[in-house]
Amino acid sequence: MSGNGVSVEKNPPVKLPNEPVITPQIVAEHGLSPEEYQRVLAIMGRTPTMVELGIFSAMWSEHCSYKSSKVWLKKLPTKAPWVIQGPGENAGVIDIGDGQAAIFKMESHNHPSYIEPYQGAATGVGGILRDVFTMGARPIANLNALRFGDPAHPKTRHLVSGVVAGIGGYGNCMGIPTVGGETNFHAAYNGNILVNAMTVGIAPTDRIFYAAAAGVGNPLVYVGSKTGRDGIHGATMASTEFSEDSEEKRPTVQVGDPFVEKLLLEACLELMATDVIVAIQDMGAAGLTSSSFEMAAKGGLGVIVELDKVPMRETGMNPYELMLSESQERMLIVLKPGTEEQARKIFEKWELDFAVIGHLTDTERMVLSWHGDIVGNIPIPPLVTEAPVYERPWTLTPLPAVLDAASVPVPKDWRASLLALMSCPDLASKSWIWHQYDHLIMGNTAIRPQDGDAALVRVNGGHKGLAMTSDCTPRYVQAHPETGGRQAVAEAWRNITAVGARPLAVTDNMNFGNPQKPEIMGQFAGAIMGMAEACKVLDFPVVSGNVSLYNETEGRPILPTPTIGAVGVIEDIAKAVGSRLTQAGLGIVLIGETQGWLGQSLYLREACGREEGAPPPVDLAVERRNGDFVRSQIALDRVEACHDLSDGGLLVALAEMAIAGGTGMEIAQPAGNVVPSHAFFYGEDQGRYVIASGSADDVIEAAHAAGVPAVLLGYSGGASLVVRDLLSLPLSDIKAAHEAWLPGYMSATE
Amino acid sequence: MKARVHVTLKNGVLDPQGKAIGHSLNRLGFPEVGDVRQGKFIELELDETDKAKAKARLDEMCRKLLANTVIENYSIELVG
Amino acid sequence: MKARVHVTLKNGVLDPQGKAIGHSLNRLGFPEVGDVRQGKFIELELDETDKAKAKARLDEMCRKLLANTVIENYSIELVG
Amino acid sequence: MKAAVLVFPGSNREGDVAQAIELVTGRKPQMVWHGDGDFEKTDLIVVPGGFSYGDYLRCGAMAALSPVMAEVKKRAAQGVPVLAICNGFQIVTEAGLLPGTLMRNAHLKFVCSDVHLKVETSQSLFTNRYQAGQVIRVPVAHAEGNYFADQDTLKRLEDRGQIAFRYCAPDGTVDGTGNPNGSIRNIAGVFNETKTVMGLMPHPENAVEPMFGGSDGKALFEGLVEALT
Ligand SMILES: Nc1ncnc2c1ncn2[C@@H]1O[C@H](COP(=O)(O)OP(=O)(O)O)[C@@H](O)[C@H]1O
Ligand SMILES: [Mg+2]
Repeated sequence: MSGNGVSVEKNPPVKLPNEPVITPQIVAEHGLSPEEYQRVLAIMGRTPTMVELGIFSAMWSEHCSYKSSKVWLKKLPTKAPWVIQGPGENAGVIDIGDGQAAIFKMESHNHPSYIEPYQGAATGVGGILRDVFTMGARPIANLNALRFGDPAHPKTRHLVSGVVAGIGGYGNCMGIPTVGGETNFHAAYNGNILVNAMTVGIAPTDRIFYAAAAGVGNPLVYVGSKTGRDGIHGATMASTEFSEDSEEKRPTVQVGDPFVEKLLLEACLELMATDVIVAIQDMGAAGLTSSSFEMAAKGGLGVIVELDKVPMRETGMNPYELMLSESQERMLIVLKPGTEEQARKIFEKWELDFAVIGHLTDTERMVLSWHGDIVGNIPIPPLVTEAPVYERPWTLTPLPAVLDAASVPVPKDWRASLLALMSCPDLASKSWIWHQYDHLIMGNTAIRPQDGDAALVRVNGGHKGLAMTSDCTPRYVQAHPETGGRQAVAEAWRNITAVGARPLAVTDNMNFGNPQKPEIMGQFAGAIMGMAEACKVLDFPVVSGNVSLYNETEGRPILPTPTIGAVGVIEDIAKAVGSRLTQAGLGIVLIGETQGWLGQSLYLREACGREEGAPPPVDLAVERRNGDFVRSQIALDRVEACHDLSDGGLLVALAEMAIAGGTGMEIAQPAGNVVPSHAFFYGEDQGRYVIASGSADDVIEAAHAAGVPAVLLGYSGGASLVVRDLLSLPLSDIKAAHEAWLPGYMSATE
Repeated sequence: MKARVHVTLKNGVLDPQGKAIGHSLNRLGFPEVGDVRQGKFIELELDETDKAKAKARLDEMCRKLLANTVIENYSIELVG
Repeated sequence: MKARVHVTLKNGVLDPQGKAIGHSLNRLGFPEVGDVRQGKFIELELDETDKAKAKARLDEMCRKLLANTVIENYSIELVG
Repeated sequence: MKAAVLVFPGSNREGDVAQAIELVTGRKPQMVWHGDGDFEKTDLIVVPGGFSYGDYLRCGAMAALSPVMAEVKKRAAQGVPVLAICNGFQIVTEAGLLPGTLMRNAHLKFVCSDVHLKVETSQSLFTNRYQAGQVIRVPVAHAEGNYFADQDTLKRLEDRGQIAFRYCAPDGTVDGTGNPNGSIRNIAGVFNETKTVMGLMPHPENAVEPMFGGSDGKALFEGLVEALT
């Protein structure tokens, strides 16, 4: 091979034996439109080979190119003084002080999880972990946001059981605690479940690794597992004519090997502690194609990949399969020249494959060789600059009419209504799920699932803690995407605040239907507008994210679900509070204004069987003012427990606090409050918190001084939840209803 | 009647367990061991005397529960 | 040469997986299923042509690693 | 007290136990790689939790055959104390240092949860800071913690006082309610005959700080320090 690829550049690629003629059908099966194929021809100046076509197809897929979403994603605020790296790298990076950075991202594995729930979810976790440790971070926590179909749908139980086992199976083996998440059920997800996984890691700010390649001649190194025929997508047919072994002509599901990933993590971190890495990139979607391509493109360089040097798991693999395989647990590294042996020793110690598979060139071309022949030769810059970008037509969802609380029936039986809400699929305890996740490993979990609005994890070797959460209320987004987008960000910010931490930044996972439909594109646009506004007002930049489109089956789309993952910091973890009510005699104080918003509420859906009205509006200035106030009171040690109000409203939040801490309370709607009681207790007005305080008077006085609505509802104590004139329920009954639904559902048949 | 069911990974599907076993055997002084694949072996007692019927039922059990047909193959054997 | 090894739990040793499978099958509408036992099925490629030698080596592999002879039995089959 | 913590490919709670030991002794333990059959002499050997070799084939089976375990067996025979936690417990039973075996949890799921343990005896290096009958709260995190041994072995274990901990209800009642995995006779931890080797499924190392899971596990490490320094 020539050293810099200049001579090979002119050589037309060699056709492989059995290489099919590219027909319009083959182009279509690669997901390229006729216009997109014309662009390919223009860039190449000739007909591409199969492997070249496969590369265009992968790089220009929605997944890799963000062609439908790009124009909108640009509207999200991504900067703040504490942002070290915003979107565009493997994960976002923020400064958390003391020379430390938090590195985090969320990613979907929706479709694979529907096809094969265990492996789909497991490899989703594996993928997001790699995104984070590629940048030099040791992962310290995982979260997962799950949406399943109607519990009554015949597939739901099987999907829940497989997805949860898969997430646990991978994260537990890796030794990363899974500390939080959310789980919803709705018929709109019957044919398209959502599995969004998030990882948070920590790295020294001066040792963060990026993907941009540098240094002509530097070796390109492949490490990790061998490459097999996993997940070679729409490309199935291509392999049909192409592969030698007819047995292999079926789509394969990616199988994860968390044991190898654990070794890969340790080996990479060991390598990163030396001084030999120029650039590093994990092989995720579109495997070797996107990783090598992105490294070269970001560095403005070219690359030669000698495909026959790639470690292979199966015999008879061809260049097409090697470039497009999505085998898991692999990484691509550009090393400093002459450090190959030093690096090799580390990977051999961890019993991982290590192979030099090429080098960087100055040609800005990707040249693929196969046993000495050139089989692919693509110019890199036009593939990036000429990539299709669509401004798809969009129509915004109009704001539905506001629902008058008077039109919503008052519960006939308050006890029954509360028990029904506490045991409905969306609100029932998810302990059946998180008990299958090791949430304690590493010994740093200060707030566990269900013990607070955000999980709280100590940063090793200090007093600092990171708070993390994931949130979205899809029914609000469906009703009015702008409001829903705003609300998802606000709730994440509120959840971080409720444990006493300072919200810092966001990662998002935009899950939507078919963007070629204007109403779906409108949902996307609306959600982004709402999110952008909320992020701006709350100083809560987006530093990473992921888009998953086409989540629809037979024309039925999912609820638009822009999942927000968020991270915040608390300097002294001992000051943090959870939501468990464990002491009698505390004042129960409601912070924020209650108008009694029942539109799109869970009360309306679960107790009245109606999904209608406008979702609760989010006043971001109020949100910020109320949250800053709550955080200040926590910092003053005036708060024993704090819970934000969200799904189910006030009464549900109070019940959750009481059963989690085993302490009851006696409360009442404040005298003179004219909101109808069902709207007061079940309304889902935003920007609200409940706090339990030993100095409630001081809190209320401070609130009024700050212009924050605050009112004393009653006091903690006893073993029942008592609401004057309305209900008295033993905590044991509430707890039983709350805890029983999911295990009962999962152990039933049919 | 007794039945024996073998559940094995389809060709081409990664078998992390088999790989680790092969590796371990090599290290333990068995260099002659090449590829290793691990599968499941399930023995069932059936209260059924009709072979054809038993087979059909077992087939259903495999598809419903015993095998994950996205990544696994299965084979059924009736004994006695 | 190819070898197939079956590893099964000894009689009297608790088999939580087998029990759970049996239970699930009963609930899924297969009342005819009685006792279920789950074992392992391991296929190995061997670079060895002498059958007797291969068998002896496999026996050693089973005792050393593939089976825990305190609780498991094993059987070895050579194919082709 | 000088301690060594073994590290296998796939171990993942070695850092947790090292942190706990450092908290109690003020001194970092020595970390010993699985291939190292000749590590420095120590007062205590810890076989930590995790998924050695991915828990493939049988939990602990591959790790039990490593060079370091051959050395551990030798030293254990000479009386060097061995603390084996979770995957470590699985490894030492596979290695024959403790009787019985750890099967798949009866409900077949991984379980991470606080459990209550009844301390069966205070007459050991590991439990001297506890009282017999005392109830402590520590977490478990495993998919294969269902202890099983044949009737003869169980009888021998019980007759000789080789049961270290049993799962129980918060009030100390030993019945099925507190048992997270189906373990026979609610056994959570056992000793060898000389009580110099202890294996247990729960994680005392994750219960050494009040803010992070409680501190009932700390006394186990303090007791070891007292006995071994
Ligand atoms: N899939 C999951 N994985 C881990 N924890 C979960 C999951 N689903 C729910 N949880 C936990 O259950 C608790 C309740 O969830 P949720 O009702 O969504 O909380 P909130 O409304 O306060 O944001 C939280 O602590 C959350 O972290
Ligand atoms: Mg909340």
